[in-house]
Amino acid sequence: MNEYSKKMLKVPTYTLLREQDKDKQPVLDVRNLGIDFGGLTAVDGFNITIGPTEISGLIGPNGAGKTTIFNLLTGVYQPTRGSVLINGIDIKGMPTHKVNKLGIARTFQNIRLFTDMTALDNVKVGMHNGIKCSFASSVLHLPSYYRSEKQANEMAMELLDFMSLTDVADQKAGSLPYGVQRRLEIVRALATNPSIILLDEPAAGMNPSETTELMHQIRRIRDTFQIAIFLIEHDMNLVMNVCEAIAVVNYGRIITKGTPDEVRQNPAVIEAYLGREEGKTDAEN
Amino acid sequence: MKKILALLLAALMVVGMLAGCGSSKTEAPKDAETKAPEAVAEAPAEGSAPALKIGLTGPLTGGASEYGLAVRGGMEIAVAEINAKGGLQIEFKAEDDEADGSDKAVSAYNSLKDWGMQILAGAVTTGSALAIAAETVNDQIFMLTPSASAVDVAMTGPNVYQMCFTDPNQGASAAELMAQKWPDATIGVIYDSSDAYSTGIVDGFLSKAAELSLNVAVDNAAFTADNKADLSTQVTQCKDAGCDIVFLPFYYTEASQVLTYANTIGYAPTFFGCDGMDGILAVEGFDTSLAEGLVLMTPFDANATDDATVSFVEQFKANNDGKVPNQFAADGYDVIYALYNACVAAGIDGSTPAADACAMLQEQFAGMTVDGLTGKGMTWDGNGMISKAPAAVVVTDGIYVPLA
Amino acid sequence: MRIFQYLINGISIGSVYAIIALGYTMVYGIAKMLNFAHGDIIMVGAYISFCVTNYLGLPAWASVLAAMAVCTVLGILIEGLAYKPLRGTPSLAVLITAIGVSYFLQNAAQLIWTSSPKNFTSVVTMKPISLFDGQIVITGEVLLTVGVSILVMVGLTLFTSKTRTGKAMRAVSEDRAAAQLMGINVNRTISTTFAIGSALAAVAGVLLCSTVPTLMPTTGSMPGIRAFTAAVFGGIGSIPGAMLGGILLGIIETFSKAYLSTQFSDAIVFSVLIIILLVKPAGLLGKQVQEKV
Amino acid sequence: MAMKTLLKNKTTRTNGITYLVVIAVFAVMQVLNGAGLLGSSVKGYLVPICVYISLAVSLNLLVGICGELSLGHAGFMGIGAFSGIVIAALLQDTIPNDVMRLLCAMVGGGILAGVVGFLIGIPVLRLRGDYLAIVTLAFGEIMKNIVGNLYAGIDAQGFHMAISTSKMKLGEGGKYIINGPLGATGVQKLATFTMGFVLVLFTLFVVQNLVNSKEGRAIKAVRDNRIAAESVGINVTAFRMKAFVVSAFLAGMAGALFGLNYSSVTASKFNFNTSINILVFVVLGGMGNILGSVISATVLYVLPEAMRGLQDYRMILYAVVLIVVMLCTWSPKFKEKLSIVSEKIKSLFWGLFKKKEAGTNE
Repeated sequence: MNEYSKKMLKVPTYTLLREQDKDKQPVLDVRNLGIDFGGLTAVDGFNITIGPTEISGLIGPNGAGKTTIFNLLTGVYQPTRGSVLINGIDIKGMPTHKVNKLGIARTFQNIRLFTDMTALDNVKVGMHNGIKCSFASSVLHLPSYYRSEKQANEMAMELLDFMSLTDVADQKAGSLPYGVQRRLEIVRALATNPSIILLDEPAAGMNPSETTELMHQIRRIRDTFQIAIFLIEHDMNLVMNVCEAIAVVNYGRIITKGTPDEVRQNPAVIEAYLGREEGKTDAEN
Repeated sequence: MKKILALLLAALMVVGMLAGCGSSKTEAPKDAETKAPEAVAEAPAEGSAPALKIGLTGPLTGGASEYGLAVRGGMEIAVAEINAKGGLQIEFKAEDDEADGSDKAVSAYNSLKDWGMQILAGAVTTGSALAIAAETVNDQIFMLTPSASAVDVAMTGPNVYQMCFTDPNQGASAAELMAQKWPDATIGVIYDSSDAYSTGIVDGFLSKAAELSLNVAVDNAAFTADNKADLSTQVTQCKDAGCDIVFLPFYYTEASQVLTYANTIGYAPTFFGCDGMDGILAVEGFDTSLAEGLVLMTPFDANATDDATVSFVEQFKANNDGKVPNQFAADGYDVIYALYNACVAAGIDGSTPAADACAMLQEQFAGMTVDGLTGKGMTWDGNGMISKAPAAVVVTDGIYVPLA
Repeated sequence: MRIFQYLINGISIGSVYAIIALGYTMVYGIAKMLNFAHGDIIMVGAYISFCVTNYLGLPAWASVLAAMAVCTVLGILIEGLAYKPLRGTPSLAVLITAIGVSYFLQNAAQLIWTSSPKNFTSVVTMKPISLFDGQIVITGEVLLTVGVSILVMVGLTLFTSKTRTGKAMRAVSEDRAAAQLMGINVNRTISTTFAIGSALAAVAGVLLCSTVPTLMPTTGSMPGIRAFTAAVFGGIGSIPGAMLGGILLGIIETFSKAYLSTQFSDAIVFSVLIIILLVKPAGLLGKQVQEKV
Repeated sequence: MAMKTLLKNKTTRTNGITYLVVIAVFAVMQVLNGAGLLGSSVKGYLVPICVYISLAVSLNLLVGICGELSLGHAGFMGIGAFSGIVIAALLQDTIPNDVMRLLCAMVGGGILAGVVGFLIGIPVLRLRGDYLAIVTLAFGEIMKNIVGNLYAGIDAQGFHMAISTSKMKLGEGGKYIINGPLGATGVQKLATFTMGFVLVLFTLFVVQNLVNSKEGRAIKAVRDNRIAAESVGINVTAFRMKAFVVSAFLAGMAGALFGLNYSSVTASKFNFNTSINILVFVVLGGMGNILGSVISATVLYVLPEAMRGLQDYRMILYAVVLIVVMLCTWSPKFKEKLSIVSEKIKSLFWGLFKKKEAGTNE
């Protein structure tokens, strides 16, 4: 049995309180993170700790530096200050693909699928490092190639099924509807066997019923795979409903952290939002 | 889309093939008709043997086509003259080898073989000749190249002969001539290191020069086909070394640049060229005063007053919009006559199988002496290399004058 | 002293590369395609100029104008017939068509003007300037080519930043779709670019052949590739970059021939190019664009 | 059952068709040749066509599948050709069997080309797009310049190599293998059509297998979206390198076969124009389309040969055909028109057919 299948075994969900995360090493430990772009400070003094099975949210007005933070966490940008530890390992100086191997996967705000490949192949690319097949075996199509391909196929189908994407497995990713592409991107991230996934505006462009569906799926991902989820989202309904902890950033700095209720009542948050995007926010409700 | 593409390609191929086959069947006579009207008039008399098929491969398109077209022009004149005489008739066909040293050359040769070629009067460039010579050895087809001058060409097999000097021989003669005329001069050499002809001459020249203890001050001023746009550095090097003689063993196309630049910087040594230099005076727009005093070793002089040359030049000009023939054309002309003479002597005609013709011609060439436009009393040695007297001329008032 | 002469020789051939590269880089910057037929348009320009002076007996300036006129029309024709129908397809498709056009022009030139080389009469009548007892010679061609290429560089920069058409070109170069939405006629702008590029090619052809007099159907191809190299070297799409790249390429070429090896100068020149691209991956003056994540 | 699922898979089916087409053409050619129906010209095309198919397919791996524009593919071909010739000459006495010697030369040529590809790849693959294109072009020119000045030969003392004639001192009875600008001369021709066929099959096997494996998926992912590929743990540089080296290796093998098919080969053969020609095969056949490369390499190689009858006009017509075919296959407008026409023909045809059918029914 492969690691994936082990994870596929449904673990019974006890309570959603993250009591079980206590006393465990955090999956993501960010200390005093900051980056400057040519003298301009984009992110500064960013701290966060995320437990192994926690769903957390990152909110803030447009241009607050949320995506930049994700880029810092995944090694796309090298930070000017501070450190990022994934499962206790510092990612300093690592290229993105190595950071991913430490157990962090992500989706993108502007969807980045492999548009010319089928949905199934997109997932299989995600599983790349998990497929055990040597280069020679790939080129020569030795028996181990067929074995590993078969296994990969089954697992990829299972993952697609998990997000109700079985029907589109053979379609080109680029031809899929927007909402489906977003879900496919999540599956691809899951396929890398991460311990935490970062979702960058997963509900953007989805209609209300799709968003509701997404909420369930996000919870199901955490419950099934027992991994942490860290998401950026403008849809406050989703954030408030799904996240157990929320961090609010503005001008590249954390304004506050806390449970949804705490964040909802924080005057600094209200000010940040009211000053900018009253129409869009549900924070006050 | 893929299907359409595949179909389109396939359709194109069929059309192309048909066009190729269709026209190749009709082209030969048509070609002769347009290029040499006399040729067709003399259809072989009834009962007489079919025409002898002689083929030429050479660059007819691309950067080197200048040489291939000149050879073809010279050969067409000879063929027309011979066919007009009656008697043994010649059918002549030229194929384009793009001056390529491998697949294109062999393709051109194979296409001639399919046409039924009995004797090969090519190739024009050394690279192609090397690739083709090995094929002729296998096929037992006699090969007399007008202008492929590397030693390796003749050495490929006993059936491969040359009409031109071999490169090292020419280099050695140049060195001998210099030792005789200017024993104390400082010599500079500019050459094309990407060209077999040029390096071949330089090799021969340098080893002979060392033997004769000539003072060669600059021997590494090379250029390549890719950077020949700028030859000023090489000229400057020769000027700095105080060379009185600058040896230019390459074609006239680049030589005009050297002469122009030297004139600009007020450097006036004696320039010394080889047979590839012939043609420089005929370059359209070239200020011939720049070539004044240029010494070159050429077997052919378009201004010569003997009847053969005069009528050849006239005919060539008539066929080629008034263009003056150079030694490539003259070599081509001589090749056809040499082959014709040998065939007549050996009794070869259109019905002789190529392999038999090959053996008979080898025998003929061993003891044959030919007078042509590019030399009198030309003979060949056992390797197929020619021996003819190298003639050095000096450009005076825009024409060649024998070097005193 | 000698080193200065070599420097001048380098600048001489380098400025020829530069002026060809300017046309290359402008077309690339705006139409986003490598126009491999550019070198052959240069050749056509040189032939036109040659014919006008030698057959019609007109003065040099008239031949340059005629060459520019013919090349402009040729450029627009080529663009309209061969490139425009492929707008919006991968750039490689257009690249292959450009190669087809290049073959076509070379072979057409061979049929029209034959493959015999012609000796181009320089448009410069000025006597070379001789300094330090003839130790350093500066020809009129060098002065003219450097002058014209600087003029063209400044002119193009001003044109693209000040005029309406020029601004439209920059807009098309930045974002074609957005430019279209802003009411810019993208097709016409690109055609204009080709027209200007081809007119420049004609000037480059005259200057190339004034410096290097041998004119053949293949005359444009090698300098064309060198100029393309120069354009990349300087940062393709950058107008001052093309100028700098051209001149530097010429100087490197001359110096490597003079001081290192004539035989291996091609290898040396291209090795230097590779090394510089490794240090500055977008060329000397090119902008390094970081992809937004 | 397994066979059935295999056939259902679209990629396996296309791959299968490619193999079948190649094998069928080979069989037909062998039969025709055996019956003595092939002229010297056609026989002469066989090996170079195989070589160019391999080159086109291997370049397709780089250009079509990996999405990197290379303008120096002929450089790798050249390395393979010259090293293959040297290896074959050196093994003359050790391995008397021609086929074995040819195989050794091809593998050796491939490995050397692959190693050079790797060494160049280390610095070069940091570049992207047109900058990568210009560097591969530069590499091709450097290669041509160096080999054009290379002298190699064997004598009683063994193998000698130098970069100028003066430094090259061969002993008595020595023989040049590579002779500067003359290139390799007096090469013993070892190449055969069967070997060419084997090479094509091998190239197809390697490239198609690679494309359909996790490596191929990763390579395609890098082409489609580099940043996303990195984010799922794919080492982009490593995969570009893998594609580059495999492509160089295959080009080297093809080059060795090419070099050993002629008695002489010059460095200038492996110039920019040859690289461009191979690129034309790839683009015309469809980027990423392996069968397309096979067909277009064959057709475009034969086309100028078939047009020999046109004499001096053949290259200009070739250029026209090239432009027209590019416009026909790529232009969106033209494709639209073409599809309308084909629809009309189809409906016309079906109309007739149906009428007929209706007629018979009555």
